[in-house]
Amino acid sequence: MSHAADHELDRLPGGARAAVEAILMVVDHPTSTMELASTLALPVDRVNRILTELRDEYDGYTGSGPNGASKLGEPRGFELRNVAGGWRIYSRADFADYVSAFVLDGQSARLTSAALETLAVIAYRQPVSRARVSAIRGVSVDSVVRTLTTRGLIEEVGTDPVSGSLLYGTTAYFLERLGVDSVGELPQLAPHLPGLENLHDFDDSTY
Amino acid sequence: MSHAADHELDRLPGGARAAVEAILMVVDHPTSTMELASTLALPVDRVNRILTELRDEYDGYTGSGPNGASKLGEPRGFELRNVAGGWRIYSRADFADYVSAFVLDGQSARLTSAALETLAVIAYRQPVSRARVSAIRGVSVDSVVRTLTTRGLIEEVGTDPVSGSLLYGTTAYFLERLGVDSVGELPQLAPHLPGLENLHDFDDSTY
Amino acid sequence: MVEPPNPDGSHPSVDASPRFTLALTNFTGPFDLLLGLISKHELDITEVALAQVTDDFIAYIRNLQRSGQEWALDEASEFLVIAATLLDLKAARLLPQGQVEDDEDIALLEARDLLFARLLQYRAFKEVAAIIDARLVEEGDRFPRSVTLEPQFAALLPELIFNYTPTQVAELAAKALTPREPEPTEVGLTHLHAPAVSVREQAEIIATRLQEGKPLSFRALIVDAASTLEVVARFLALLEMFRDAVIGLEQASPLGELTVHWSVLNTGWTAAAVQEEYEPAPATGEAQGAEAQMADVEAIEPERAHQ
Repeated sequence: MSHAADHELDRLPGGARAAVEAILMVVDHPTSTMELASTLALPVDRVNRILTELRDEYDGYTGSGPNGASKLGEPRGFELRNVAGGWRIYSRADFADYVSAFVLDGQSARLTSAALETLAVIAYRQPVSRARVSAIRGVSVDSVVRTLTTRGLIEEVGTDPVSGSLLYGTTAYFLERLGVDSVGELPQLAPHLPGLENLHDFDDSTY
Repeated sequence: MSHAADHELDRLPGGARAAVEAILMVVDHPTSTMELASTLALPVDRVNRILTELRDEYDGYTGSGPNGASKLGEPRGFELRNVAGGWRIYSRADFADYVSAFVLDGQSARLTSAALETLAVIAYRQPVSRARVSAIRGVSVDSVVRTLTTRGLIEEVGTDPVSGSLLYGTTAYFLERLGVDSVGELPQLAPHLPGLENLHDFDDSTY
Repeated sequence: MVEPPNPDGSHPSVDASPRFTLALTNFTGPFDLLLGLISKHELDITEVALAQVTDDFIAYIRNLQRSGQEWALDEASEFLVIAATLLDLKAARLLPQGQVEDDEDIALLEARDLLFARLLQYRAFKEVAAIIDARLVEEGDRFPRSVTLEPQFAALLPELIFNYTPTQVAELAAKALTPREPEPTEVGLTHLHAPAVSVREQAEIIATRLQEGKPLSFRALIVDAASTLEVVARFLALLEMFRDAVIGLEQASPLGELTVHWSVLNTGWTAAAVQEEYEPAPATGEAQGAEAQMADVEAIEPERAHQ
């Protein structure tokens, strides 16, 4: 598909910045800088700069100063966030009480502690079999795994080549619900395992 | 639901204006001034003023002058339009080419098997909520329901009186594509489909 | 912003009533219960704590039994395994402190370390679960823009290829609506750290050794057993072999050394006669789980150095 060169874009009212906004209006999942850059035929770093500036502007900052943003205006009622590998527009959390009245399919009910613990083990040990999660939690996790799958927070990601058991991992939706860009942004597990931080042979990267 | 009086709203960052934006940014259907006013517990004329100012601001005017707007900034990539008795945010028409390119990118002419199976379940269980279809299929169906809606095969047909979740049903277009006149003409499911009578076990409220 | 877990590692939502009441549904597993009890007594996770909460733990299980709750076998067995370990630890503390020489002492130390390791690991996951919960709640206040595609864009989508018949739709619906095969119930043998052990194989091992002619003590016969389960299997094998008069048993005094000798009368015996009904072999997935679990424990094994 051949796109307008960026000077064409610049001739439109609002330019590249407004074009990025226009696309953000129709996305239904976090959209990567790459996708935006390729649709708009703009360099990735320019799109990245636009996205960061928009985010700051919506938050009530300007991105104009050489030393970063300075507080200027009032925040907008929405925010632009970089989550689950892409950018997406959300209503600002301050207005949740008002917005929820208009969102018919509201956020689903809170997870039980059994479901949360199972989700945590899967998040940090993925890809992981149900049997292994059970071993860590000390109880069967079959029904909880089913609930988490139904709610789209985890999914089957393969089978163990040795045992043939199904392996589970977290979904992009999980990252989005958590407001993080990737699993790497989850809080470190190591500090919660006392006495381990001093050990040289302990491989942090597995957590 | 009892809402904060408008002075409470004014204490939130961005105030009443941001509250209106927050709602408009996530609602799918055009929203009337009345609905906004009653949810926000603001006078209708104040909401009307905010809406007009936002529209002008998005269009690149400011609404600050006493004698109407004066051209100032650049337009945003989105616009606020008053259509069908309500207000809704759309991507700005100037960027339709880019938005189209983005929307078409990677679109397939075929439904995935997940989408087909979801469609079949909705056809036989309508009106039905996404949560229930998820429970039946064992995976989250949010994104395929969106695809099916966009494709005009299913539509929202109401809300569940208990849970408040949206209920979906098939469209006339679906029947037409299938070559039948009504849902009643769909073949009977095997009457002895094992365990079908237990389907009510999928309790929506647990999801 | 993120609500930190309590210093003792318990989940903030764990019942905070001043006295421990045996609420039957509060805990999501034996580790959860144990952590709850330890924090209830304002103890750190130590051997002392484990010994002290044993009675509460047992009381909880008794209460569950009395209440006649339909209790999943795997959960119950995990509770029981831990209760047994706790009892051992408590008993060991009540006895005069002796030298650590005995195999049983070593086994006890290993059981204790394993329990510590698993408990600490579980607590770590519980803590991050609380952080995840707080994040999910916080993020739940943000609603993503997710609107129907504007009609002019929807109209641009490639014409849908949709050539299905009503019968095909019915078949798809029937397939989806048929309750799935119940997923294999994992009877949670994982916590037994139990690879499948064959009584028949163990009988063969015993027979080979005894047929060399020299009587052997039971202790000698199990000295190389890799796990408790193997000890049990060898014991079961001995009982079978004794019944079939393949072996003879001698015990000089009650609780004394048990000596086993091969019975010369039985030359035609083969291990095939031994019943295997003791151990439904765990599915491979479960065996795998046990291994994986051991791997988990190894990862935090160095904790021992700090005990």
